[in-house]
Amino acid sequence: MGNGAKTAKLFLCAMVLVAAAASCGWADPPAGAGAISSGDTAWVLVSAALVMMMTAPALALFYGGLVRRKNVLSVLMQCMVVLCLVSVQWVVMGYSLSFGPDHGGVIGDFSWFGLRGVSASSSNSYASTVPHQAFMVFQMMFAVITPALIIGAFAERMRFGPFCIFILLWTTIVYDPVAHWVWGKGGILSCLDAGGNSVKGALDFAGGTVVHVNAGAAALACAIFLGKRKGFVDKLSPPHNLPFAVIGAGLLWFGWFGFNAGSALGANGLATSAFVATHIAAAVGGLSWGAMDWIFNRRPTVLGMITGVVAGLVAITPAAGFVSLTGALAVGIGSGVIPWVFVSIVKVKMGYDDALDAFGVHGIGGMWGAVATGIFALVSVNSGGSGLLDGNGSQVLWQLKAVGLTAAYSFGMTFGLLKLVDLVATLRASEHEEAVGLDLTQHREAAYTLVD
Amino acid sequence: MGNGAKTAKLFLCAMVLVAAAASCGWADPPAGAGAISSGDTAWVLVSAALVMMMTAPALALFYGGLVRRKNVLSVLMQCMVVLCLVSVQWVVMGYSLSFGPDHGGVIGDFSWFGLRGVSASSSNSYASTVPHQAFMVFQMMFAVITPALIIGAFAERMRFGPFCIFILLWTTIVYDPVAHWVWGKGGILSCLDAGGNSVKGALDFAGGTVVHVNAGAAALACAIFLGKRKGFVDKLSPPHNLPFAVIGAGLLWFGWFGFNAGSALGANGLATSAFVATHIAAAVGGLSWGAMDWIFNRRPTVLGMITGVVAGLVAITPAAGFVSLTGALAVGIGSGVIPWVFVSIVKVKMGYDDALDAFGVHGIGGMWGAVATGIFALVSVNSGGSGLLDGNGSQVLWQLKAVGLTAAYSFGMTFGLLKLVDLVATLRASEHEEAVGLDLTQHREAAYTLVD
Amino acid sequence: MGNGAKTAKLFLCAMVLVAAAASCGWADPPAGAGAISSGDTAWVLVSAALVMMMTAPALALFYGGLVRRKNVLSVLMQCMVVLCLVSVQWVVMGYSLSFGPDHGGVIGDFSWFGLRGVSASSSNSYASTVPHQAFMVFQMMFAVITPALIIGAFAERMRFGPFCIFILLWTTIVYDPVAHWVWGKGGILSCLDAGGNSVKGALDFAGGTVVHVNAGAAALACAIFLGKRKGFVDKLSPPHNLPFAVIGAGLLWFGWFGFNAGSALGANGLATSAFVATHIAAAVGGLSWGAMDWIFNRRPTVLGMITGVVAGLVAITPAAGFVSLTGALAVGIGSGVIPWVFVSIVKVKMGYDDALDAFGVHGIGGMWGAVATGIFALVSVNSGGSGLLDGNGSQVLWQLKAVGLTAAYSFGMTFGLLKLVDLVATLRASEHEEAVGLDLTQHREAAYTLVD
Amino acid sequence: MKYIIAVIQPDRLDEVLDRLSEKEIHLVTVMPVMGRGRQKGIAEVYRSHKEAGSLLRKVKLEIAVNDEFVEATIQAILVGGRTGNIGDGKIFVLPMEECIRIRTGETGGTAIG
Amino acid sequence: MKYIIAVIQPDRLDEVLDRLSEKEIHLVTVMPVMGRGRQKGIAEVYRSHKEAGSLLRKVKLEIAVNDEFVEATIQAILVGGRTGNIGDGKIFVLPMEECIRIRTGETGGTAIG
Amino acid sequence: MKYIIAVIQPDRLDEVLDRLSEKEIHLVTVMPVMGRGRQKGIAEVYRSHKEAGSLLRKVKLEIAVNDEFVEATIQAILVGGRTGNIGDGKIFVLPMEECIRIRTGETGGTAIG
Ligand SMILES: Nc1ncnc2c1ncn2[C@@H]1O[C@H](COP(=O)(O)OP(=O)(O)O)[C@@H](O)[C@H]1O
Ligand SMILES: Nc1ncnc2c1ncn2[C@@H]1O[C@H](COP(=O)(O)OP(=O)(O)O)[C@@H](O)[C@H]1O
Ligand SMILES: Nc1ncnc2c1ncn2[C@@H]1O[C@H](COP(=O)(O)OP(=O)(O)O)[C@@H](O)[C@H]1O
Repeated sequence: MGNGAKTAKLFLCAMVLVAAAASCGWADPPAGAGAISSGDTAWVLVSAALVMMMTAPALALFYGGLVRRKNVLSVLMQCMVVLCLVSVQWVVMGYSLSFGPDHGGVIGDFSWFGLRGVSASSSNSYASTVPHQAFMVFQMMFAVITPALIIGAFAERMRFGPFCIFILLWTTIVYDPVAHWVWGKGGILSCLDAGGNSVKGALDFAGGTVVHVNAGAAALACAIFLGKRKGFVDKLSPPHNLPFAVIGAGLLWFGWFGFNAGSALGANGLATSAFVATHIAAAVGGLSWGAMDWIFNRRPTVLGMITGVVAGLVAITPAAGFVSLTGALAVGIGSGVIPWVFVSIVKVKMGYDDALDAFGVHGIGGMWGAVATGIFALVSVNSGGSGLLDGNGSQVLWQLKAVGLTAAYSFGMTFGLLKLVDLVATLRASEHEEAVGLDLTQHREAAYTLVD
Repeated sequence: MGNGAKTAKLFLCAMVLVAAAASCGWADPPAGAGAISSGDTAWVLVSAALVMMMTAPALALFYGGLVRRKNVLSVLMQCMVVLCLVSVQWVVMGYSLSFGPDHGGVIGDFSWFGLRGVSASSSNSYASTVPHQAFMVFQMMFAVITPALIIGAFAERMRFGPFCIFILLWTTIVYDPVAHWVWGKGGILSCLDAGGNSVKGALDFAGGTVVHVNAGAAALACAIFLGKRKGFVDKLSPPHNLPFAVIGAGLLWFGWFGFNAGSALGANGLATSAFVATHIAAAVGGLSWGAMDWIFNRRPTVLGMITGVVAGLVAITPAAGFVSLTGALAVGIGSGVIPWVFVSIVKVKMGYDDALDAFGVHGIGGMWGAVATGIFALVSVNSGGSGLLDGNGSQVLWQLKAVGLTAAYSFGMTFGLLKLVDLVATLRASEHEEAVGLDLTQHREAAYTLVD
Repeated sequence: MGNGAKTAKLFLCAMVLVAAAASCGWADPPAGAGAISSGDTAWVLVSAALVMMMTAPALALFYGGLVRRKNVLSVLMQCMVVLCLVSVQWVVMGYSLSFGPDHGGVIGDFSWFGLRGVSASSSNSYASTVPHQAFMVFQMMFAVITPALIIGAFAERMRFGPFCIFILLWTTIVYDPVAHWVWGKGGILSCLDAGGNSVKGALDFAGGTVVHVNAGAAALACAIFLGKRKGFVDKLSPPHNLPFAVIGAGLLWFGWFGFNAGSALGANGLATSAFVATHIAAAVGGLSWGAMDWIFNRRPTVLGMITGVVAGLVAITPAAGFVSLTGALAVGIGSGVIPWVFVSIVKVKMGYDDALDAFGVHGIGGMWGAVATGIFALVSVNSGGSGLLDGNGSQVLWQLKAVGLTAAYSFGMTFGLLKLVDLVATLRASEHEEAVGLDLTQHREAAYTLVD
Repeated sequence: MKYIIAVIQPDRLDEVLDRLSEKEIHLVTVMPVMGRGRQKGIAEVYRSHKEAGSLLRKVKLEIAVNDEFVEATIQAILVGGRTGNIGDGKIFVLPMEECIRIRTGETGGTAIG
Repeated sequence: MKYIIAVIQPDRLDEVLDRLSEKEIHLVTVMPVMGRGRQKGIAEVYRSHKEAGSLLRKVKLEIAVNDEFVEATIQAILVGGRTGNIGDGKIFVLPMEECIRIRTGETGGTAIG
Repeated sequence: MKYIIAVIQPDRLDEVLDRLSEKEIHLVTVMPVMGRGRQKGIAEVYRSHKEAGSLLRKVKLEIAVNDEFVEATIQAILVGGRTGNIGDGKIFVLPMEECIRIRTGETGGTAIG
């Protein structure tokens, strides 16, 4: 573990350096344009707080409740570390790489390194009624939760040190470019050209592709690379604390209003419409998954309901600001049915160990949502997007292209990064560590006392 | 359980139909009137999110912590299902039935079926500064939490299939009309006539009658109809996880700011006043219940404190936007004392098994709050309401009328619906199901592992 | 326990009196000045709700998870009671004593007793764009959480009755004056003179001194006065439920956005800047503590991470609205390192039993933050404050003066109050009560069932 | 002296404790256990994955008694614990050689009660 | 009749239960315990405070069997529970005098299975 | 060989474990239990409903020892567990016929330690 401690020392030093570096510049940024609206700013800040809360405690609980007693802390820890680590990476360079001036449609640059020029008082054209930093911090929370989602795939068997390195690389090399492609001005999949004008591109209102397809594909790569947990599939204990998972799901739902309706970047009709669509897709997703369980497994389960709710939320993410009630209902039904079939049948046949179904729910759900956006987007809801039902069949192709490109890039790069990190420090916990549990072996802590 | 699976299939089909049905119309709704305020919209959307969070995870945890280990998931599941099911019912027809054009003061109609004409961009006169859909979705969360409150009465002994049917019927046949009476334009108890002008009516700022008296009376009917749990009253295990109940109570309190202050439908002085009244009534309710426990049971209990807090929140609900600090303090004291006496003495004498005191806290607390609103409402706080202290004694009569009518209708109809559903599918779990627990028998899941 | 019941009766009577007293006046307050902004009001109300949520359930869970199984309810109860009790004290007189018309720079007075003259509709010059009561209720939540933080010091061994008396005295005699010194117009440490003009004073954006140094010093006094728990230091069981502590930390972080960014009292650039600084300091605090653990204890721990996060949040509290990204990073690093050294080394040498490190984290972290504010405050961020880096070295002296005065006053008065209360009713639980646990002995409840 | 171990249904615990009290057998130690028996466990299902699910929640009682109380103890457990359904559980009687009361150091038959 | 008590590693439970089933030993009572043995506990650290940390999570099985099943039971546990590492645990065999099935009141060898 | 079972107050556990170590008795299995004894349980109250509340939290230790260690074990528990108050608990000594170490298959006296 000398490795780990060395990494830790590097952290501390790196942060001191970063603080020093950031200290040049930043102070008085050149003003952007657009009047700041206090209502919109309140909404975006609240949304940013909500999305932060989604990673910890919401997702942490959702995942933590589903693992075994001896690994729950390791999952909580991974969520906390992702939250801390990616937040720092984002202000240092992630935001600049994602949203900074475009280079060939592929990536931003270091113009906004250390938030240089990202004003706290005036707006940027990405969001003209709120301070630029409010937009930046809202986007930060998306960068945070994306790698956190992947945790579900390699839960219960990844060593902590290499995990940290992997996350830092992944967010920089996978998340930042993908975010740029889809949301950055001039990104290859973006609806905005480098000058900020509307062009044809993929529709992704709040991150169906950038967040969910991306995390899902990476999750699949992780599950395959790391291999199965000992005892998989029949000798594994069931979820150690399902109420935790339900609390987590409830809080995820709550936070998702910030995620999706917040992506309207203002407290307006679009936010309202996205809010309603989000809620309905979640509800219908839960009901549909529950119904599938009831029909095919004889009983509706709580875990099924909340999985369906999350799948519904995942699938509506790209669509929230583009679809009407009909679209939301359709997305919801699909997200209860399609990931259900995948998780219950396809996954089992394929035989890989995606411990908490990060690919099954986020990957598959995200793909369905992305495609559904291409189908159900209506100009009457949002002038920025029309889909198949509006007679614009090409949108579906754009959506497929975005999904395909993102999934392929994410899967491939993730696999490569895992190999790379594994050369430096073994990713997989030893048999003994896995048997004793990651809490004790990685963190020297136990989640619960038995006696006192 | 073939019944259940069939119900589930019906769900799926129904939802597809609904999606199809909703697809005609809705797209471009006729504009309402009034300029949208981003500040007010931010506040109403945040409030809607908070009230959603009250049902899951807040109420789910509050209730779930109080039942036995073997039934906790069934309670969480019931809360989740209510949230999903009623949300869909609301956009399909519930909102239209409650707030749509009046028919004889008794009920709305299907004019807004599938949200037809409910705009996401322009406002309706119910709330002139926020998008109509924002008002709709805020109200949805009230429709959701009301049946969820009833769960407390029949916890630990109701089968899941019939439960779903009951909830769907109840929200349509009981909640929607009652909401119309009190809040709909032209409702028989409403302060607005069909044209939207102010008239004499019952005061119910955020749902003391519509939500709490209504749910409380239904809870009493359920407790009586379903009968006692085996082992009641002396052979029942105590709450299996009180910390869960405390988390739930804390989150309920947090969410209640959205419930009550959100009911001002804008971020203004009225919201502020309601916010303060809500907080103080909760605090005093908790202290008063704690004091009663201390005096009569020798020790203040945590469960008592949080019950008092919830009772205070219940009782201030109708009054929040009408009373001053004095009123809030008085309401708080009453809600620590009156439901305490009811639960500790009256209920025990009556002998029915209201498992988690849904009637004792919400029914009795709601009645006290409704009456107290009639006493303490001040025109200086809200020009829309004056009570006994302002010399308007007749308001107390209006309040009593609203409480009486609601309680009688809700109790009677609930009883009738239970009988009806029971004909189709037995409501009460079998002796064996009750002994093994609803988690395993209804959902094939266990909340916690013992070993791993 | 006759004492306790008597206290309880007094509560009930006192509250009736207070309700009566408050009823004279308050109704129609003289209008203040300044137009109310709905966006700012939405933000301040949401922030107030978030800060309320920090005390219960967030802090309650954070602390509750760290104690032993037999005492968890007592900690939750203490948090709930502080929330209820201090809220009432605040509307009755606390707000007036803290923010009311100045008397000699030391304390307010009773001018606003029972919120007389504190308008719900118009603003006060403390916050010119939101209703006066919104400012009042936001500040209330700070008064609430401060004594709640102290609980960490005397956890697991304080009797409940005397605890209540102590809290009521402490908030009135310690918190209210200190808040006045730093934030009240004309307070001896304040940046506002009695007329509301800017003057030289200590910088404390959101309560580093008022809340954290204050609570920390009081915590130290409590730990010393009450003495060690039986079994300290080697025969004490570890935290009984670390996941609870992690949930608590996550929710604290979430709520802290209201705490710090809400202290901008509007949804504007300053709030945004404070939001970003808060988030980054928390993230870096967590990483730094984790790194220290990794280097010196061979493993990064979850408890360490969340402690570092909280320390970062504590330290950035006074600085949030004054520092740039550089400052936030520096504050974060310091708060992972300095309290770590204190808790791991200094505290151990000193040997007192601060059960949950209330002094180590809030006291030491708060002092570091206060000093760091004096170093890193930039006029380019907030025209109201410049620090050493801006060439204003005297600010550091002001900060030290504020810290010294507050810590000394708080420590001394707390010690005195404890002695006083101890004369009336023994503070320390008996050996038997401590052995059996406070849950059963103080509250007649058990947190969890073992069997059912 | 005998050490009697009984595994019963969780919801019969209160009843059994009452029956024991009636026979003046007050001292008991109780703990939650999982049991595999003739009673078929209910197969739990998590995301369509069926668990073996053979373990059911039970409660174990342990009671140390003097020989003359053995019969009464067994009877009390039989009466309180019996529902007539599979899964009611078992009583095991083990020999015990010594019993000591920690508080006083008393041993043997007097320490037991 | 014997009362067999075994303390094993938690992650061997499923394996042991399977092995027992194979030998027709279906009836088992299981519970979580903490053990101090030769296996060094991992010292937990909370805010730099090191716990003694000598107790490790284990699982205890209790199986009442007729004498002719003793050997099979022990073998099943040995096979299912052994990893070869310190901490694998122990099997204890205690004499048992009587066994009663609560549901039927049957006693002795027939009640055991 | 004996199988010693002790029920003690939860807060005496660390002390008892230390005393046992001093006497070279390292191997112990520990579990949480509820006990009904002479010590009056504190009646819990939930919304004014008083529970019977007769069960108190205790800790149970199980220690298998060779005959020559029996006395030392009992003494260690007595010293570590005694507070002199009602509720200190009991020690039960049961005969044991065999002990097997799962890791090695060793049996008898050598397997025990
Ligand atoms: N031979 C045994 N050894 C250990 N535990 C047993 C034995 N027989 C029964 N049990 C315990 O008793 C419980 C009930 O037994 P079961 O066979 O289901 O009921 P019944 O005795 O009514 O047929 C089991 O779950 C198990 O915990
Ligand atoms: N003599 C004993 N008495 C009671 N429990 C024992 C005894 N010996 C072992 N155990 C239990 O078995 C577990 C494993 O024992 P350990 O000595 O670590 O492994 P091994 O037997 O492989 O050397 C211990 O943690 C303890 O719970
Ligand atoms: N005869 C017994 N059988 C089983 N458990 C017993 C017996 N006697 C005592 N115990 C256990 O020991 C605990 C302490 O016993 P108690 O009678 O309260 O203390 P003391 O022995 O000091 O009088 C009880 O709660 C119970 O768990």
